[in-house]
Amino acid sequence: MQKVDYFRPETIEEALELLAAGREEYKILAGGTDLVLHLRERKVSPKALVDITHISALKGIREEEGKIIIKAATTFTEVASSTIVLEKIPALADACKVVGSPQIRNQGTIGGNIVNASPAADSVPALVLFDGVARLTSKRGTREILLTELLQGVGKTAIEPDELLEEVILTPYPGSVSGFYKLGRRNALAIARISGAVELVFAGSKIAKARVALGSVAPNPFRATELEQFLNGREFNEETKEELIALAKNLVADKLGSRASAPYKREAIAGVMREILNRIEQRRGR
Amino acid sequence: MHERIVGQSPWRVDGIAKVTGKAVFPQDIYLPGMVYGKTVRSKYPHAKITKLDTSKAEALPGVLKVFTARDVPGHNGHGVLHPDIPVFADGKVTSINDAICLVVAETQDIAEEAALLIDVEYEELPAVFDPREAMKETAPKLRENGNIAYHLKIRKGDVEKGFALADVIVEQSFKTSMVDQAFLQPEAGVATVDERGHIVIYVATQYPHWDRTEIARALGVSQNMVRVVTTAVGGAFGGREDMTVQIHACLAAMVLKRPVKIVYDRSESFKAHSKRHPMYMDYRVGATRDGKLVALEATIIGDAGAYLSWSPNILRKAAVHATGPYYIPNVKVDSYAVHTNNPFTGAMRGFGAAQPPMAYEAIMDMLAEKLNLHPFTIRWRNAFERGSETATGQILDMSVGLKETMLEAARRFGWNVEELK
Amino acid sequence: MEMKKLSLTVNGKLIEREVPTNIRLLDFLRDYLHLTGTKEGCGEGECGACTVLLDGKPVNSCLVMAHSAHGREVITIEGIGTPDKLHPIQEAFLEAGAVQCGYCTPGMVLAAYALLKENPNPTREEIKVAISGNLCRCTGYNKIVDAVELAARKEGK
Amino acid sequence: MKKRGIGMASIFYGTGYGNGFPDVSSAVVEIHDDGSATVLTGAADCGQGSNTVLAQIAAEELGIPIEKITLISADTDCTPDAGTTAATRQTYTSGNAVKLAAAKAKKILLDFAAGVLAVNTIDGLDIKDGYVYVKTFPQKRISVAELASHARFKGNRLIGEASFTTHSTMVDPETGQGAPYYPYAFATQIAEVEVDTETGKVEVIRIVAAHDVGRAINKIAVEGQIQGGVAQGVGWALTEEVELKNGQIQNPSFTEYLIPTALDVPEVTPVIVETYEETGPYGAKGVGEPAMLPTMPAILNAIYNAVGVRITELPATPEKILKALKEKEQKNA
Repeated sequence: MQKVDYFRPETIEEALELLAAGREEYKILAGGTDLVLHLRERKVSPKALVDITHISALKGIREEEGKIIIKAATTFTEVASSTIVLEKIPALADACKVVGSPQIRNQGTIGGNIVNASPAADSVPALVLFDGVARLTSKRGTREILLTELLQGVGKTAIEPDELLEEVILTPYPGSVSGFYKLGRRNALAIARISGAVELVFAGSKIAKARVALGSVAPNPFRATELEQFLNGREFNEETKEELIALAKNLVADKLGSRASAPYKREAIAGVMREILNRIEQRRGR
Repeated sequence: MHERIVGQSPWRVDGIAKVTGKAVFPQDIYLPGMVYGKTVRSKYPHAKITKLDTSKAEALPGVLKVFTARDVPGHNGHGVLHPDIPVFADGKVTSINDAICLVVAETQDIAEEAALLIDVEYEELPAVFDPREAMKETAPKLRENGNIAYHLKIRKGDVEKGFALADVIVEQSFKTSMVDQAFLQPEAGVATVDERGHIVIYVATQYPHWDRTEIARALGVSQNMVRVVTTAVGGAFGGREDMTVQIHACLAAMVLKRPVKIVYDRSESFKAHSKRHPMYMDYRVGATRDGKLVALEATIIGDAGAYLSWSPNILRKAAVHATGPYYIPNVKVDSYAVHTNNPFTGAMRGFGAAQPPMAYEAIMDMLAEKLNLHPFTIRWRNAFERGSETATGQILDMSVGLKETMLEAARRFGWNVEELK
Repeated sequence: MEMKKLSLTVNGKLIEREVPTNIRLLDFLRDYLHLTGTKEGCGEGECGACTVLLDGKPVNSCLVMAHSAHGREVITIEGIGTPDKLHPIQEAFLEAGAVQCGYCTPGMVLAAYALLKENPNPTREEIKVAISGNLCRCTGYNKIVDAVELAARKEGK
Repeated sequence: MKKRGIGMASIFYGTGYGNGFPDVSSAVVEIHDDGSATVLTGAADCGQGSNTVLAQIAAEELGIPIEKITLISADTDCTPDAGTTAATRQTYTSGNAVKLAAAKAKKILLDFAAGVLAVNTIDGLDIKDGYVYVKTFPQKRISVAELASHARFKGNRLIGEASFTTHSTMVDPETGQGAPYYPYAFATQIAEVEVDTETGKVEVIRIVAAHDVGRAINKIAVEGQIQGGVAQGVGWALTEEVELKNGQIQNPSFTEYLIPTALDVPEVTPVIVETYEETGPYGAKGVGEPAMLPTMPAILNAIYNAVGVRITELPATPEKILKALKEKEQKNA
C-alpha cells in the first residue's frame, strides 16, 4: 500500500478544519469500500485520509415534517432496516438490501454511494426518486443542492474539496408506495446492469402522482420525467403497465444511443419495470 | 459391506485446523528476517525486449536485488510436459503475462514501489490471438515447426457409409469460453535455506515431487538439495499444476540467504496460472429413425496460448471423449492444440473432456427433437454398458454405471423411466 | 512512514500498538498480531475470506483501514473457538462436510456466527443471503447452508 | 415472462493420466508398537479430501480407528512420489497404493501373530477394532498394540511400501485406436431452470446429479465434490469468461470475473451410484472432475427446453439469450 496519513475527527467541525487545511490533497474516508481499494490500486494518491466514521453526528435517520433525512455516514444495513425507510420509502430499502454483500452493506455508506458518482450506484436511483437534496457543509458555510445537480457525470460531483456531505434530504409524496429493482449478472455481489425506482400515489384505481428514476443507463441515475408524465392520472392496470414498459424501452434506447450495451438494456428494462410494478402492487395491497 | 470406516463420513483429518483458522497456507508463514518478492510482467503479448534497466529499482532503499533471466543458474524454463515457460523472459516475450523480473525487498510495500521503477522497452512483434488464424500458413510463427502443437486423429469405421445410413443428421458448431480455476487462495510461497544448506519451499501445489524436479533443474542444483513442503492448499482445480512462485522464491532465497515470501494478489493470480482451453468444435452426427447413432464427425481446435503446458494431453482427452458416453460405429475426429499469443492454457477440472459435452449433449437433444424422441430415450438407446467399445476401440471391461445414473437422475425428476427406455 | 497509536479490542483483549497509517485492518491482524485465520482472497471486498466482526457486524477487513477500527471491538476466527473447544458452528461445519480447501471457512464461520446472533432460527434462504458475501469455490455452498442449519438446531437445544 | 425448462446431460470421463504415461503412486505405512500407524504419501490434498480418504483406507486395511492414523502428505523430504492431485486419480491410484502398503505392513504383523496365536496360516486371521483375531474363533485374539510391541522387540519392522500403477495404453496418432484411460467414470445430471424472457436472466432452480463413483469411500466428501462441481458448472454455463483483448485479460478480478455466490447455486441433490470397480480400493473410482462435466450442457439444454433457443457459445449470458430470442421471433414472424 502507498503511503498515506490518517486523521480521525470526532466532530463535524474538526473534519471541516482538516478539509479546509488539506484541500485537494486530503480525501474523506467513510465506509472505505471503494476508497481503500482505489488506494491500493494507486488510482488515487491523497496525502491523508479524513476518516468520518467516528463522527456520531453523521449517523442516523430521522423524519421531519414529511421529509426523511439520512445522515451521510449511515450504512446500507442501517438504512435497509430502518422502520422509517421501510414504511415511507421502501424503494430505498429495496436498493440498500441488494448493495454488494452483507459485509459491504455493513461498511458502505449512503454518502459514499452518492459522492462516488457511479452510474451503477445502487442507492442513488432511489434517492433521486424522492427528490434527494444533499446538504454540503464547509467552513465557508452550508448549502443544499439537488442530487441530480450534484452528480455531474461518471465519478464527478459538484462537491468542493473542503466540503463535507452531511446528509441527504428526501421528500416522498405523502401516502406513496414505491419500489426498486436492480438487474445484475448474479444474485449477490453484483454491479447493476440496469436499475429503476418508481413511486406512485394512488387515488382509487388511478395514479395521482408518479416519480420514476433509472440507474445504469446514463452517466448518473436520473429522473425519467417522460414516464412520470405518462403515468400521472392513468388507471393502474395492465394496459398502463405495458405502455409504460414500451415507453421505458424507448427512453433507454434514446439514452444509450449506439453504446454496446444498448441492444440489451433497451430490452431488459422491460423486466426491470415489471418487477418494480409487481413490488408496488404487492405493497399497495398491504 | 463389512467395512467399518470405508463408506462412512468421519470429520476431515484437517477439519479442526480449518474451522479454527489454524490451518497454515503459505501466506500465513512468517519467518525471521523474511523478505518479499514482487514479479514484474510483460506489457505486450509478443515482443522483443530491447531494454531492461533495473538500476532505479535496485537503488531504492530496502531493495535487495532484482532477479532477471541472467540470474537463472540452470535451465530458464519450466512446464509440466515441456519446460518452455521462461522463469524470466530472456530478450523476448510470447504472452502478456510473462515474468520479466522479480524484485526482492525488505517489505512488500517497498517491493511494489520498486516494481514500478523497472524500466523495460519493447519492440512489438506481430501476434496472433485466434487459434484458427494461427493454423494458417500466413500466421506469425510462434514455434519453429509451426503453431500446431498437437494433432490427434480418431478413425473408426467409415463415417461416409455411416452418414448414408442416417435418417437424420445434425450439424452444429460450438465454442467454449476461456475460464479460470478461480480457487480462493491466491498463489503464495515462502522459500528459505535451512540449516543443512538445503532450499526449502512451503507452497500450495498439486504435485510437490514434480515441482522439486523443475526447481532443481532451474537452479542447477541436485534434487536432494530441494525440499517442497505442501501447505494447506486453497483449492487448485488444475490451476496449480504449472508452477508460479516456486522457482522465483527458491532462487531468491538461495542467492540472498534470507527467507523469501511471494504472495500474489488476485489480479496477478489471474495472470500467472493456466486457463481452460477455449475450444472451437464443429460437429456432424447422424442417427437412424429409432434413435441409434450411426456416425460422428468432429473437428476440435483448442487454443493452447503461448506455452505448451498440458495442451497435447488435453486435446487428446477432448478427442477421446468427443463421442460422449455413446456407442457410435463410425467416428472421425480431428483434434488440434494450437499456439497463440494468448495467456497459456492448461489443466482445469475436466481436462479436455469438459468441453465436448457442450457439443455432444446439445446434439443428442437436437437429434431427439428431430426424431420426436424424449432426451432420455435417445441417450438410453446409445448408452455405454459394460463391454461396450469406445471410439478408440477400447472395450469397457470395468464398472459402467452410466445407465444407473440415468435412471436415478430421471426418477428424481419424476420421469416415467419404464416408458422412456 | 507515518505511525499512529491504535487501540482496539481484538477477541476480547485490549491491544495498543504504534502502527503505520497506511495499513488495512487485515494487515494489522495478520502481519502485526499474526492472527492468520483471517485470509486475503481478493483484496477488493468481493470474496469475504477476510471477514471479521467489527462491533459485532461482519465486514471485509481488506476494505477497513486499521486506524478506522480504533476504539472498536474486533472478533476474528481465533475468537470464536479453539481446537480444544470448538464453537457449535465449527462443529456443525465439520459434521455437515462444509469444509473443503478451508480458505473461505473462517469467513464463512464468522458470517454464520453473526447471522445466528441476530436470527437464531434462519431459513435456508436467509442463510444464503447471510453468506452471499463469502465466495466458496469448492463446496457449491449446499453443505455450508446445511451446516448453519445444523448449528442453529444445536444452539437452539 | 418467466419460463421453466428441464435439461439432461450424460458424460463419461477417463480417469488417470492415461495414454500409457507412467501413472504411479507410492505409499509407505508403518505400524507402531502401540497399534497406531503412520502413512506417508506424496499426494497433495488440495481441499478435495485425499488426506481423509487415504487415512480411511489405511484405517480400514489395518483394522484400527482413523484417530490412530497419522497421515503425512506431500513433503518431498519424507513422502514418496504419488503423482499429481489431478485427473481424478488420487482416491483410485494413491488409494490403491496406500491399501497395498498397509496390507504389506499388516502381513508382517499377521505373520508374527500366527506364531503367537499358534495358527498354521495367516489366512484365517484378521484385524478388527484394534485386535488380531481368528475369524472363525474370535475368542482367540490379541491386541494389535501388544502384538506390535512384541513383534518390534523380536526385531520385526511393521513397514509396508507399495507402488500402484494405473494401466492405460497409448493411442495410435493416426487412428486414435488404443485404450487410453482406466477406469472410466459416468454421470448424468438433470437441471431445471427458469428463464426471464424479458431480461434473459437464467435462474437454476435445481439440479439432480447422479454419479457412478464406483464406491464412496467418504460419502459426505463425495457429495461435496459433486455439489462443488455443479457450482463450477453453473458458473461456466452462465457467467464465467476470461475476456481477452490482444492477449490481455480484461477482467482479472472477482468483481468482473463472476463465479457463483450462495444465491446463484441451486439446491443440488447428489445421487451416489455405487458400481464397485473391481480394480479400485474398496471398489472406488473417482468423482472430482466428472462432478462438473454434465452441469453446463444440462443447463444449456434446459434453457432450450424453456425458451427454444440454443446457445452455442459460452457463457449463456442474458445478452445472448435475448438476442437469440429476438432472432427467433423475427424468423417466426
